[in-house]
Amino acid sequence: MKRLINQRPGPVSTAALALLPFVVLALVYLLASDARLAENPNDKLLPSFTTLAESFVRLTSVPSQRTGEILLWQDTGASLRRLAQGVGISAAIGLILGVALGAIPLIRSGFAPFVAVLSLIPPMAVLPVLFIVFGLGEVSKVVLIIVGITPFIVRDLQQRVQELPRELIIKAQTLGANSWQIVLRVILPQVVPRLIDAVRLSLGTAWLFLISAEAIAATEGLGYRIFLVRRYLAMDVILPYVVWITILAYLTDFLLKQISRRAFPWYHNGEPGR
Amino acid sequence: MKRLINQRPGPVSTAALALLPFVVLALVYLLASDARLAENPNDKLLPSFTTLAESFVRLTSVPSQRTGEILLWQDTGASLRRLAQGVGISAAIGLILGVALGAIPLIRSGFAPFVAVLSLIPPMAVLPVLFIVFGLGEVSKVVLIIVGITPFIVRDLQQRVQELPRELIIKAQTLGANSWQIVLRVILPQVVPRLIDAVRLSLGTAWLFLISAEAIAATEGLGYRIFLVRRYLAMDVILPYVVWITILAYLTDFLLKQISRRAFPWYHNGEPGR
Amino acid sequence: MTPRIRFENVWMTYGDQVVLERLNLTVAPGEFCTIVGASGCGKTTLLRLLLGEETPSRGRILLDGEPLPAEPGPDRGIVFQRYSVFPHLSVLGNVLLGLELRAAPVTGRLFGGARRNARDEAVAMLEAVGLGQSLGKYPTQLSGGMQQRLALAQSLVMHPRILLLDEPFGALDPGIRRDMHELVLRLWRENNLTVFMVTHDIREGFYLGTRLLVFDKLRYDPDAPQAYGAGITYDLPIGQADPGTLAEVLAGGKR
Amino acid sequence: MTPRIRFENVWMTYGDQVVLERLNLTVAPGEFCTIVGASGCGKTTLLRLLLGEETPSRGRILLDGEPLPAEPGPDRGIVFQRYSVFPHLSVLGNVLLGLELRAAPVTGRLFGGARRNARDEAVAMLEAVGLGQSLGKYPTQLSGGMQQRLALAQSLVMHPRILLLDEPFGALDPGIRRDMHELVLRLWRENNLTVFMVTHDIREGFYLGTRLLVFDKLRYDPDAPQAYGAGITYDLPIGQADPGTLAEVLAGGKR
Amino acid sequence: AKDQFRIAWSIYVGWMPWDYAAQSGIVKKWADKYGIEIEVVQINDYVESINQYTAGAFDGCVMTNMDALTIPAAGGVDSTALIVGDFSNGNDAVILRDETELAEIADQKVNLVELSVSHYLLARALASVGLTERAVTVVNTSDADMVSAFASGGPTAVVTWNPLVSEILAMPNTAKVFDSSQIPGEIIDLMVVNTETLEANPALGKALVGAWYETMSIMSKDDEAGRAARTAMGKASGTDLAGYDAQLASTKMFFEPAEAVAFAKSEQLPLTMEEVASFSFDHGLLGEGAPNPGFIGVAFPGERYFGDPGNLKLRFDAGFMQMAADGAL
Ligand SMILES: Nc1ncnc2c1ncn2[C@@H]1O[C@H](COP(=O)(O)OP(=O)(O)OP(=O)(O)O)[C@@H](O)[C@H]1O
Ligand SMILES: Nc1ncnc2c1ncn2[C@@H]1O[C@H](COP(=O)(O)OP(=O)(O)OP(=O)(O)O)[C@@H](O)[C@H]1O
Ligand SMILES: [Mg+2]
Ligand SMILES: [Mg+2]
Repeated sequence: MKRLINQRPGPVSTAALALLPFVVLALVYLLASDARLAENPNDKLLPSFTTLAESFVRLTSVPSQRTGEILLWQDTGASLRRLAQGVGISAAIGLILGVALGAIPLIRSGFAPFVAVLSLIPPMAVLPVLFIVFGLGEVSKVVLIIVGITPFIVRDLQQRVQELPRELIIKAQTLGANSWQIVLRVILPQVVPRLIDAVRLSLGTAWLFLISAEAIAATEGLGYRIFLVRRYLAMDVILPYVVWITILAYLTDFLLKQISRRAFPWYHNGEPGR
Repeated sequence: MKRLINQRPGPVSTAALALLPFVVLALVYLLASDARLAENPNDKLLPSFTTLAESFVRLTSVPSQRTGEILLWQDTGASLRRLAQGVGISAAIGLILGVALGAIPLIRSGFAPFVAVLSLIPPMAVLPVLFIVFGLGEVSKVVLIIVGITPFIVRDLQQRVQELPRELIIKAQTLGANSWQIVLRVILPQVVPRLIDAVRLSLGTAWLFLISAEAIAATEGLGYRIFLVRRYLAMDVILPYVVWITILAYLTDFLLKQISRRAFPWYHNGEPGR
Repeated sequence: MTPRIRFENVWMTYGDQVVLERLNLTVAPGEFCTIVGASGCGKTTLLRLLLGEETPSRGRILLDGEPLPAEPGPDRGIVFQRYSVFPHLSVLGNVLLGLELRAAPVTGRLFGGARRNARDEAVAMLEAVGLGQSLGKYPTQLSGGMQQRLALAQSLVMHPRILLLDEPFGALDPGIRRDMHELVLRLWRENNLTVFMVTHDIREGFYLGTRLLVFDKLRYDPDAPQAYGAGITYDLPIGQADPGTLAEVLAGGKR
Repeated sequence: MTPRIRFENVWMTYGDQVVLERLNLTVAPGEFCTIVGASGCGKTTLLRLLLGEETPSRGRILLDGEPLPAEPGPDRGIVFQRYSVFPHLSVLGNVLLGLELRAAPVTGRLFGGARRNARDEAVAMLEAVGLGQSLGKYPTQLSGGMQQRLALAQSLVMHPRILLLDEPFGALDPGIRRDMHELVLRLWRENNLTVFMVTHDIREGFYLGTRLLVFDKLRYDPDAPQAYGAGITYDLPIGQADPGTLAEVLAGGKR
Repeated sequence: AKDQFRIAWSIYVGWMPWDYAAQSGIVKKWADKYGIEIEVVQINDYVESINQYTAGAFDGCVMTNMDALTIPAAGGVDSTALIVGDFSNGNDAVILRDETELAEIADQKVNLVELSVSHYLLARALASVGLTERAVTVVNTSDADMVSAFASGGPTAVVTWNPLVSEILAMPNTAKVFDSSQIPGEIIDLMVVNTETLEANPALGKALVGAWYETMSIMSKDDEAGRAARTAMGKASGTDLAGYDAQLASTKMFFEPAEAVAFAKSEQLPLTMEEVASFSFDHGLLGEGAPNPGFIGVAFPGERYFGDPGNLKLRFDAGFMQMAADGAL
């Protein structure tokens, strides 16, 4: 019998093992829902699977009266657009600032403490100021995502840049690289897959801020819909939306992972940075 | 002239450089505040520094009518208690699950996808479900923090465990270690400083969830106060609170860093894991 | 006598790259095999097979007549080219670890008298490898060579039946290296160790071993260098090798 | 003639640990200094001083009569013990990098004909070190020895005036090692290189160098092993060393 | 004078007509008529919309009479209540679990949005049975989470508004023990605009009032168009026609401008504002510098005032509604 630490399940048992917790979760929900519905058939908190399915069909097939579009797709489109913009801009800022802070000691001395302090300010608490500065349109939603995740990405990337073996930076200098070339040809390409890691880690937070932003000012979007129906405790709408958001988040994460695998085989081949 | 990348400021210029962005920020605020107050002396959005100072003195010296306690300390106590409980429990869960997932392939196959999916569910969207399970009291606030940051810590630690050089695990086996001993003597001690890193990274999110939790149902706490006085745009209260939260967050972060430095000199001496 | 180790027609491939092919080898208990071969020809891979860390793509490996356990164990000690010591443990802690793991299956730690005894044993071993002055240091504070010596002490203190060494002396200076040679030879003799040692110094191989294994490609296709793997091209019981063979082996290293 | 390198009473300390002390050394252009010494005595530290990566705690270092630039530059090439190659670049990309950096200060990349020329140069160098078959591989796919050869090619293609080698051949097998010796010697002669090479193989030191530097502690306090640093105990213009000295040096390596 | 204006509204039964008016082009029609542009912006967070208005990001915003006093007026932004749209007539309520008498609320924890009209309603309710706020513990609970909080089983007493009230009352063992119909005319929903802007641009007032009352006349009718309008309003607020009509039933809408004018000119309004001001003062809502409830002056039609006439920051103006009543728009 191999040590537990050396036991690797085959592909079939891997799949079975991976499914197990989901099946258990579904069962627990079913039991809890049944119990509540048995007590009060009008209970809205944990709707039955049939109700959920009906509601899902309705959300994905009946067009909205206001715009003629199907609600779920319309909301998804709006939310994904905002998310992509927010995360994209955050990643760009994160890459630039992270590399600058990590690579250049002068910039690090000047801005690392500031970024560290900024990253600790809870964005929710300064919302009014943010909205005044950025208005309440599409911009403000994207900005909230940016404010929410950029400090993390910046600090993470700064850390990763500083973790690059010092030898590589010296080696580049002995090959005649100036500071700009070191950043361009040594640091940047090694840091991009790490940026993808950082983005993947911060996607959850990005969704959180997106949903919060949409709850404050929006007329469409997944977070807006949840906010709208929450006051009626319409869990038959909220739960499918939550599942859908989770699926979207999962797909985004998966996609990023695959892109990283394809584009940076050297990073995923063995351990990073060696 | 040295390459930019090799230029390191001395201790005095480091301090000066670090202060610079803060001074600039303060100046920008001063100008903006003056401009608004010149137009409307009662403007509440950007109070003058004098107003802020007065308000701060009042918050830290005048006991509340309701409880006889000084508001700021009372709120701070309540919030820090919740934060400590939430982060503490998250760290414990994160350590146990992260090590289990990272070290034991069978557990990883079974739970890694589940944890990955869980970490993608936006906690705010499933609040109602949390309420039923955990009620509306102190527990639910702590739970919201846990739900908010544990998935990140777990996944981060899992990653860190998997990043430990395979050679070390093999070496331990050639020293006769069983799986439990490998976890206890090889993986755990190497992962604890990385846990501190993960906790530091997630403190910002923890504050976010704490403030959100206190905005939902509470009678004291820093987040409660901010959301309460937001009702009359009392930025003279909100801003000192935000600064205070930032200071608290910074101190916590600093404290954790120092503890890690003291307790794990080998981790901070050169690069990790070599 | 049952051979300690027996390779039966072992192949090892990574994807479509054949690293080792048609490996047949029988090693009796107490033999000291030194392994030389071109860089990248699969010497480390051979050790990983012996560890049980990798499983042969074809064929099988027997240990004392039984199939080799498919995972590393305390009967086979190893010193890697790198990452052989635990960064979170002091020099003393690194050597103590194995003794503690053996004696305390649950806590993995020793206390009181048992710890003092283990400590004495560990210190003696550390003094033997010349690290008696650095008991409290952490590996990051040691030079590369000192780390390798520490790794060796860590393995030797466990008295394994088989000792696998992957260029353990590559980073040591001649003086220390000679001390280490004596140490390894003494422990090999005292404990009836079976040693597999990869080295790049063919003289070291001749001096230490009872048997020298030379690895090289058995066939070679210039258009598809990955298509064929390495095998044993010379298997010399040392002492019986005539000077001509030595010269041939030395020349054969150059391809 | 102005010496290429001159150490004037150089001390190097880390905290309260003295690593090097009272170092005085003058090296003429074109000398090939091999450096041996006990593990951990500060050989790598010496190279880091020469690189400009570390500044002496006391004393100064002159390059061609001028104070040594306080940072690495293209006039001093280096091959480290490890982390010498860029993991994100293919074998070819690693060698091409220096050529691209030199020719394209802003983009750091070459295109078209310039790139083809650079590529040819890089491929020639890679073939010289025996990596002509692995142009497209990434370093993680190479064995340790192959990585070192790549690092060497990467430095040599830049034709530095001073070449610093930190045990570059420690992980190579004898055949390849001999080829590398020839390559380094040829480039040394052709380009009037000044070489500093750390090695653990004193014979290699004698074979390659024009001058052998032996590092060891000048004084020693058993109660405070950190209190005193190493210095040059032997400085042998090779060829003039009588056999007695060689024997003494070989014995002196053992402390 | 400028010709581009932004007004903010948030989802609530009495303000849904703004959405309909904007979506159906009524606002645009009236804005065109007076040669201006009006952008109608939906903001989901009610408090945020008022804060934005107070900070100057909007020229007008919907809010209750109490919030108009405590946020923009207390923040020094001179504001005019341009339209008195309705008052809550049962839309806000105190609900108890397992009890049916208001007096039983003593010693309970009461979940509500602190410092909002719910809080005011609670104070008025307690006063009606001879209790004060000291008798209960107020737990600040966000409106978005009120229903699920109550559904979780913990809270035993809540004060909130519709549609949350009907959702909570639909749960078993709940009882409405006090509602705003017992203090009629005290919780008023307004369209508030910046006084300076309004004085400089009377066209804004005319266009808004014109659009509002055209919408009123459509939705008040029980014909095809009226039902369609109310259905749209219901959908936009997350419910349907029936749900929306139920909410309307407990709201006293002033469908006719004349009714609103009469209400603004009534004797009751100054008394109500006095009550609200003293509640706000007691809870520190008028700011730390406020020495008494009358610190902020409120003006009413007919040269009537409450509080400090030297510090007039909130003005009830019946002039534009009068024009609508006179058909002069
Ligand atoms: N995990 C792996 N995946 C793919 N190829 C590998 C892997 N490990 C090793 N190889 C390949 O197998 C071959 C043999 O590698 P190995 O490390 O055994 O060589 P070696 O003889 O130890 O070389 P050196 O003397 O330089 O250490 C190399 O060509 C290497 O590229
Ligand atoms: N950054 C550092 N901080 C503190 N001590 C250091 C540092 N770098 C090296 N040392 C110490 O300096 C001494 C010399 O180290 P160095 O790496 O130069 O030795 P070396 O001669 O190259 O050894 P080896 O032959 O094993 O590579 C060692 O005792 C080491 O512990
Ligand atoms: Mg090897
Ligand atoms: Mg060294």
